[in-house]
Amino acid sequence: MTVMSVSRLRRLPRAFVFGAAILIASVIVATFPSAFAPYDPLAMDYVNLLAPPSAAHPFGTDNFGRDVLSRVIHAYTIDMQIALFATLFPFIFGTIVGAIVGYVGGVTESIFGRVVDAVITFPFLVLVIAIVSVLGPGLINMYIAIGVVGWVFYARIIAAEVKVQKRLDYADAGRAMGYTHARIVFRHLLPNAITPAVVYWMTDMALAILLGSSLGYLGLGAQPPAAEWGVQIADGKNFMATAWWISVFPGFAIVLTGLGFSLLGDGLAEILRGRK
Amino acid sequence: MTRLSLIATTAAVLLSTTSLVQAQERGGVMTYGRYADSMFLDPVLNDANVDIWILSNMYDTLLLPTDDGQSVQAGLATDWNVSDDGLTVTLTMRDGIMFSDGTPITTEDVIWSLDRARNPDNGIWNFLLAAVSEVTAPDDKTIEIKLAQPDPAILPALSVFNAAIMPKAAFEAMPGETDLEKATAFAEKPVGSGPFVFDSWERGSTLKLVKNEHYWADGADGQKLPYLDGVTFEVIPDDATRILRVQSGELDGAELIPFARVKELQDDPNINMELFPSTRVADIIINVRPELDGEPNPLSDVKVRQAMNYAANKDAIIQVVTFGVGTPTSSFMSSTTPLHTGDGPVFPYDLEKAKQLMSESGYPDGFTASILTLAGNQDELGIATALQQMWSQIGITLEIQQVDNATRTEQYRNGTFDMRAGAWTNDIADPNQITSYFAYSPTIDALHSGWKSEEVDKLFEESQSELDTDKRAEQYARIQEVFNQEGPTVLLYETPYPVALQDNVKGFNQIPLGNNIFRETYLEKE
Amino acid sequence: MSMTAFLGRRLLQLVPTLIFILIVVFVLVRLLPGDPASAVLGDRALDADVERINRELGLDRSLPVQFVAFVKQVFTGNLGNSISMKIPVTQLIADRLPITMLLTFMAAVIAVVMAVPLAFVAALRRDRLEDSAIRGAFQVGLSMPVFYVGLILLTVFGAKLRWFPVGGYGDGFLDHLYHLFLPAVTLALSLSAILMRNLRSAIIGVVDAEYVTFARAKGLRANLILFRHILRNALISTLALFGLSIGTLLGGAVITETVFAVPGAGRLMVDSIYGRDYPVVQGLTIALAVLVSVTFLLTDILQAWLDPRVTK
Amino acid sequence: MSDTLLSAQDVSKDFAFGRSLLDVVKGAPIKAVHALNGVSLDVKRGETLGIVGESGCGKSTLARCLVRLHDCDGGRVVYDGTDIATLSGADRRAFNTKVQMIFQDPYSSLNPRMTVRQILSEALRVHNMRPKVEIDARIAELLDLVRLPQDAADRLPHAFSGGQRQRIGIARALAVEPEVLVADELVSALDVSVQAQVVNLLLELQDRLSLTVVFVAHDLRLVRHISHRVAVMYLGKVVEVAPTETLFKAPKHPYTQALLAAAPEVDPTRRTRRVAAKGELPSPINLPSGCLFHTRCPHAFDRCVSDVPQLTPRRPGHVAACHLPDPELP
Amino acid sequence: MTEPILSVRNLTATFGQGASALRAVNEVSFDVMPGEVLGLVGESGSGKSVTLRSLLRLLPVGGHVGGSVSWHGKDIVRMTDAELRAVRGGQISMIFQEPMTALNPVLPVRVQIEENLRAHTQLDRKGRNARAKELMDLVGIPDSARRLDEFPHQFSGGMRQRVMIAIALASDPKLLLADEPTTALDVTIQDQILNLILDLRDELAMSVVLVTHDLGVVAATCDRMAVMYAGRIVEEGDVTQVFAQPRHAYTRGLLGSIPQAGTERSMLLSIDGTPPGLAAIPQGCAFNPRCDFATDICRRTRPHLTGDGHRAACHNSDAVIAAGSPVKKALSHV
Repeated sequence: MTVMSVSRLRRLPRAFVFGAAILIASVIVATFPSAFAPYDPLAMDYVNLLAPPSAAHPFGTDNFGRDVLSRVIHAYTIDMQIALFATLFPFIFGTIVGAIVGYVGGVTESIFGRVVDAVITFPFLVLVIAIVSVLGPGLINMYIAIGVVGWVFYARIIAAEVKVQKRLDYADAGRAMGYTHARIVFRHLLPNAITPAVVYWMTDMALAILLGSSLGYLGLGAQPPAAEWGVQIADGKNFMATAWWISVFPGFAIVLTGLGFSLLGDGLAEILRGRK
Repeated sequence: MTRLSLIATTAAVLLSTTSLVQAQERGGVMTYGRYADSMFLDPVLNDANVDIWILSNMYDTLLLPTDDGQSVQAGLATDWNVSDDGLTVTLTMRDGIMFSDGTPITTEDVIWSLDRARNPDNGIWNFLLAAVSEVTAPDDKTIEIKLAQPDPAILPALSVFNAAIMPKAAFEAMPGETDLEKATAFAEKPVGSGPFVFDSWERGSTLKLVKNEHYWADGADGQKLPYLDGVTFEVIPDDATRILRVQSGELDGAELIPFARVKELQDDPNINMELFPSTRVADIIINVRPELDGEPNPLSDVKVRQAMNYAANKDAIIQVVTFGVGTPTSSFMSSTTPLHTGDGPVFPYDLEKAKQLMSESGYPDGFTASILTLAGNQDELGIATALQQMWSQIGITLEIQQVDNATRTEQYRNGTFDMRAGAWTNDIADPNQITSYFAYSPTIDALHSGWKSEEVDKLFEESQSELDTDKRAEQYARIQEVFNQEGPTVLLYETPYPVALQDNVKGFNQIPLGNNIFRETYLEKE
Repeated sequence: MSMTAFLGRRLLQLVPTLIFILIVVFVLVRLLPGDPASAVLGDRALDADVERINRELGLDRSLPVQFVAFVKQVFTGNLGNSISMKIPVTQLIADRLPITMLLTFMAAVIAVVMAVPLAFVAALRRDRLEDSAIRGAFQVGLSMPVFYVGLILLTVFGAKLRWFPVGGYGDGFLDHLYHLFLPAVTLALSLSAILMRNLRSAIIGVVDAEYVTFARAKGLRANLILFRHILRNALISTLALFGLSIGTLLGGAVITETVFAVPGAGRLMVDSIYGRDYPVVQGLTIALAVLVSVTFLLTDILQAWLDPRVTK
Repeated sequence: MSDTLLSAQDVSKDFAFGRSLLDVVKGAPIKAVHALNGVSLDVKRGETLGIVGESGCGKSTLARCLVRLHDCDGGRVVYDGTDIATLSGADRRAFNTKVQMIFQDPYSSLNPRMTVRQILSEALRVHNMRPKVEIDARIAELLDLVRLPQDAADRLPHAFSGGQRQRIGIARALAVEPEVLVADELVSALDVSVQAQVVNLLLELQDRLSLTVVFVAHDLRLVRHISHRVAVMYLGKVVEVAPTETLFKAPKHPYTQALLAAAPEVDPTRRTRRVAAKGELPSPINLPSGCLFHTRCPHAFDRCVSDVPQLTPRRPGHVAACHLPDPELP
Repeated sequence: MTEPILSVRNLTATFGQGASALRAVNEVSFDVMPGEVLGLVGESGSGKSVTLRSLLRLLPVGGHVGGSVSWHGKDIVRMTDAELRAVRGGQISMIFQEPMTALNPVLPVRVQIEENLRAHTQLDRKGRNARAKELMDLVGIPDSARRLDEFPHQFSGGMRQRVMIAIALASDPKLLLADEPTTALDVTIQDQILNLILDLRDELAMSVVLVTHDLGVVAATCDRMAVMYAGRIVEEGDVTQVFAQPRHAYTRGLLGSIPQAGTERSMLLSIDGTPPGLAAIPQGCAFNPRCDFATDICRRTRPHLTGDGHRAACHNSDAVIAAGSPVKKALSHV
């Protein structure tokens, strides 16, 4: 790294640097879990049930005798996936819809307003539970369920921001230049309107992991034997008194990752605010 | 320690009233934690264990199941007799019995109640009294039940909740046109003749019963039953919270303790961790139809099923899932079921034999199959997770599908599932109920598995009117032999009912059929 | 625009929203696999029983016919009877929804009580130690799964310290408050974290606003500037978020209610979805939607009161 | 032949408020801001026409109607003999290249996420102004034209000062080689010293490229400096049009007079303490009857309240809309 | 000679700390005489607004004021909070550029006037009510009784500025600090407000410090003026003198940038380049890179304000004087 880039790095908000560091590390772990995990996360050991943390098993073993550390590490793969996939579709779809709604305005906006009302008035978790019940449990269906609701929030944010942006002169300049609406919306307005949505996206990814864990608690999230933090915590709650390590370590992982996303979001917001 | 003084005062008042009650010999109000609330307190039209298991505290039956759940004892009837041809049951009513509102129990109430219970349009339990053709009262002390054909299970059937005696006049005075409407109104504040009386109900939270002053039975000490002044059921869906409430002393007892916690509570000096014998068996139900989704079904191969049975390490599963509390099943019916045969696991863990059987089967290279488990059910999940690991060694890839109850029931009923985790508890002190469901194909296709054995079907039909106990035992022995070896199941384990009680709770019983019996329960004074 | 016109407009907007919800709920519950009869009767029921009961419930009729019946019911204020519990859905809602409302209300109050002062400290001590500590603590609170926080609170403050009851709902209003305290705290954690963050940045945005400088230029006392000029303006943007979050809380109390054995509407809702108790799911969703809408309306009114520009 | 290139003919434009369902139910009248109320104005080839007025007078709306950023509600805008409202497709794009606009706010008129090169090449590409290979050369030329250094091309707008940004905006407009430039408050957001630079540039470009310029501004001094002719607007109407010198030396409309009197002079020896115009601008939602200025006019009499004054000739090329033939300065 | 009412010496305003600290105002000194209107002129970023705010220590979070501001024998920079509160809004009032943002949008005008009266007068509620109405009348807001209960957004721009002036006048201040009070207003309204301020100055015997970028406003209103560039005063003097004979190249350039009658469609005497940012103030005279008169010394040494009465900080004052005022030849109106 050159001196230039180091000094540039130093100028970035601390929150951003810490958040990015946590998440980069998380992504590396998520990509190569086997390089870090000492055991097969699925291997059961009926002799070593509920073994407390030791040199052999730094985070102990669970009620199937599986190594908790290895499961926490392998869960990175699934949980980072949840964070990404549960929010990616809402982000993309919501952004497109929001951009169009915000740009077109008028009746489209009124109709959109009612749809938003209906979706946010609907009890979110109930809707997700119902959709997962319809489609069957599992991650993909969980993504779909979250996506059906989640896009609305992005669309709202983007629509509001595009509305602000389209009043600015550069939007009119584009029209005066004779550019097409599509070009103005997607080439000009959207790149400028998208930042709050990106900041929200960061928070949303952290929330997605939490939601995944809540659904895991209800048995609707990641399916066994896959390791996922929420499921691990839910599995471990019966052992809080006798084998705290089953739930505490995945808990740490959730908090740490959530922290990473929030810090990154805060930092990002700070950078973007600073630029204005 | 800081508390709001207001709260402290409230607590103090509560405490003082409690200690006042405790001063009485064998009195007190027992608070009992349940995992789910009751839904509908009508003996005939209800459909779930959450109702069944507590109904007998409010509604009395002519006969009562014994504490071991294997036979019957006197209830509202003091004497009973089955004629030699098995076609008439004569019962003598107890003297001076009354409903909790003080009105006497008449033969008219009994006839009406039994007629309602056996009406095929009412509820789903009427089959238990299907053999009955007529109920009459030759005099005001005697009930005569005529049967269309002999039924060896008729006496146990009279001890089942749906045969409870209800006050005809009070029921019919309820608003509404249909039986369902009247029952709905009646069940809001039911009147029966059990040891306790309905007091109040906050749905989803608390159901309060108080002592029935008119209850007929006396305890072994000669005192009138019940000893308790009341029972309060509290609904606490989360297992961990339910246990915490026992540990904090807020509950006197709690049901369905997760097996994972049994050891810990056994070690707790303040808590009496009871394991009541039950008729509960856990198994895997296998769809054995030759084709599924237009594909040949490997599970239809009996060798495959036997291989799966041998490859399932029951001891390991018992360790992992029940934490050593369970025992391997020796038959599809629990060892507490009358006419049970067998001793030790039917298929002792033997991986070599399993591999051998797989290689002899039509699927030596294995296959992929799915298993349905109930979302949120840790036991089923544990079983499936363990089996997933175990069966991978004989080439079977198991996919776990967690689904909610309704989804599972639909797939089950439609016969579109591969496998499902299952558990069974008898409702009647007779083997005919479980066998009818498990092995006898006309009822529900042998657990909707599509399994059919001409021999078993024939044996079962014969046993249904076989009055000779020995002969019936032989028939059942053969049924168990066939089913255990070739049946559509992987037999796993049986478990007791784990109930955590405070040390001072005495005389509580949960019989093998699941009924919670509070009539002799009391809270011992410290 | 006057306040009445503003209210009238907001109320009218409710109509399409509710119709949309009505349709979605109806379709969704009928898309669920498994029918109520099988769900209620369980594994042991015979096919004949299932068919009989579905017929009794009118579920053998065509969907449009069922929908018309359903809409008729809704407009006569009759939401039907619960399939599993047999009693009227309206009665169930009347019993259970107030509990969830109380829980949510307490959670909201607790969240505000926690968030507002700390947001002030964090904003005014921006980027100093206090700020980092407060934000860090709230971040941890936000990242913990609700059921886990609940169990920890129960174990520590209920079972170990015995300051609070271990779940349940209690008898009498004060006892209810006492019982609902821990669940309300659990529910409040994430909300207060979100509010704190939002309010903190709103305060930071307001502190240097020209009208605050003007207020300082008037020689006003610090407290007056803080409350009258800074807080009130900062609250306006946070209030909208607060309203939205209350809606989420109301619908999201499911898990808290399960952990704390609170007999609220959230738990009833999930049980009813699992039990395919169509009338309860439908009725409860509509009741919740109305309630959430009313909450939005109230926050809108509050916002209009705080910010006279809204009704313009 | 009067060489009119662009003209507004009785143009009106309303901005309606959003109507709620309730309004519709109640049958409430549609409320609207009447931004333009019948504006007629010719722009001659090669001239600079100044449009001056205070905020709310509709000058910006008129500018936007001229380039068809707004479609007018009444009347029409004619460019080179064609009603621009009828243009579509390629014709419309051609019109866009012929009549260009430059905007007021140097901070919002450039897309903050596009470099100068991207901004300019987009304009060149979309309208196929140059073959692909010549685009870079053309960008260099344009930068030169507006006196920006060549290394400006690859920087984002936030790297530039306000004055430089306005140059970029001008370069973007010039990229499509327009005949008419409509400049809306081009320099009002700039510091005085920078204003002068941009004004100088505009004058120079107009000469070099024979541009026709519509210069919309509220600063009388600037308009006077730049324009050949000046139109004064009040409440969505043109109240007076005259050659610059005539207008500033002998204004015929009381509003023009007030405007000139109110503008502070850059000469401390000539101060007055007399207030030039009483009162405030009436609401553009409920316009006054008759002459729109009668509520503030020192000369107002009965007729001003009832009759709408038309633009009438006062001298060659000088029209004013006042019932009085020659109102005296008060 | 009368004593100055306010005396500013070596006033500095810094933002941030340590190496990255930025000086927005640098050793500024000036006096304000009783009853006079002093204009602080400069372009954006010149430090004129910050100077004004520093007088009352009204910098945003992170700002720090140095030097001394002596007011009735006391140094405002060193006052306790309580003393400062008495001065702020009491003896010295301030009005701002954009009344829409300077008035609290969520409080009715009445509250915003009353809180000032409550802080600085002994009036009871009734008295405050009466006084509030009186103030609204004083600044020329019609229908004052009713309008007191309206919110800022319900007023027009000009009326809002009047409201702000009414609030500022609540406690009979001896000095009014006005930060670009008319920049956001239209010409005719600006004319009204400036005249209002001058009328009030006469009636209430106040002094006024008026910050503006518009030399026209200075010419029309101020008695004396100080021109600021890059955080420093570069020229100070009687308005007529400065306009007639600027001594600093920057002042001259500024005057030359204004279009004047008689020079239509000719090139304006513009200043090249743009004002420097605070982080990159050139060495020597801060104006030297843009200056036509710059010589070597300008690039090396910072000039000091010199002269008596009409002072300038320019090494080449003589050359500037010789070049003459660009305004002089324009004697026609506008």
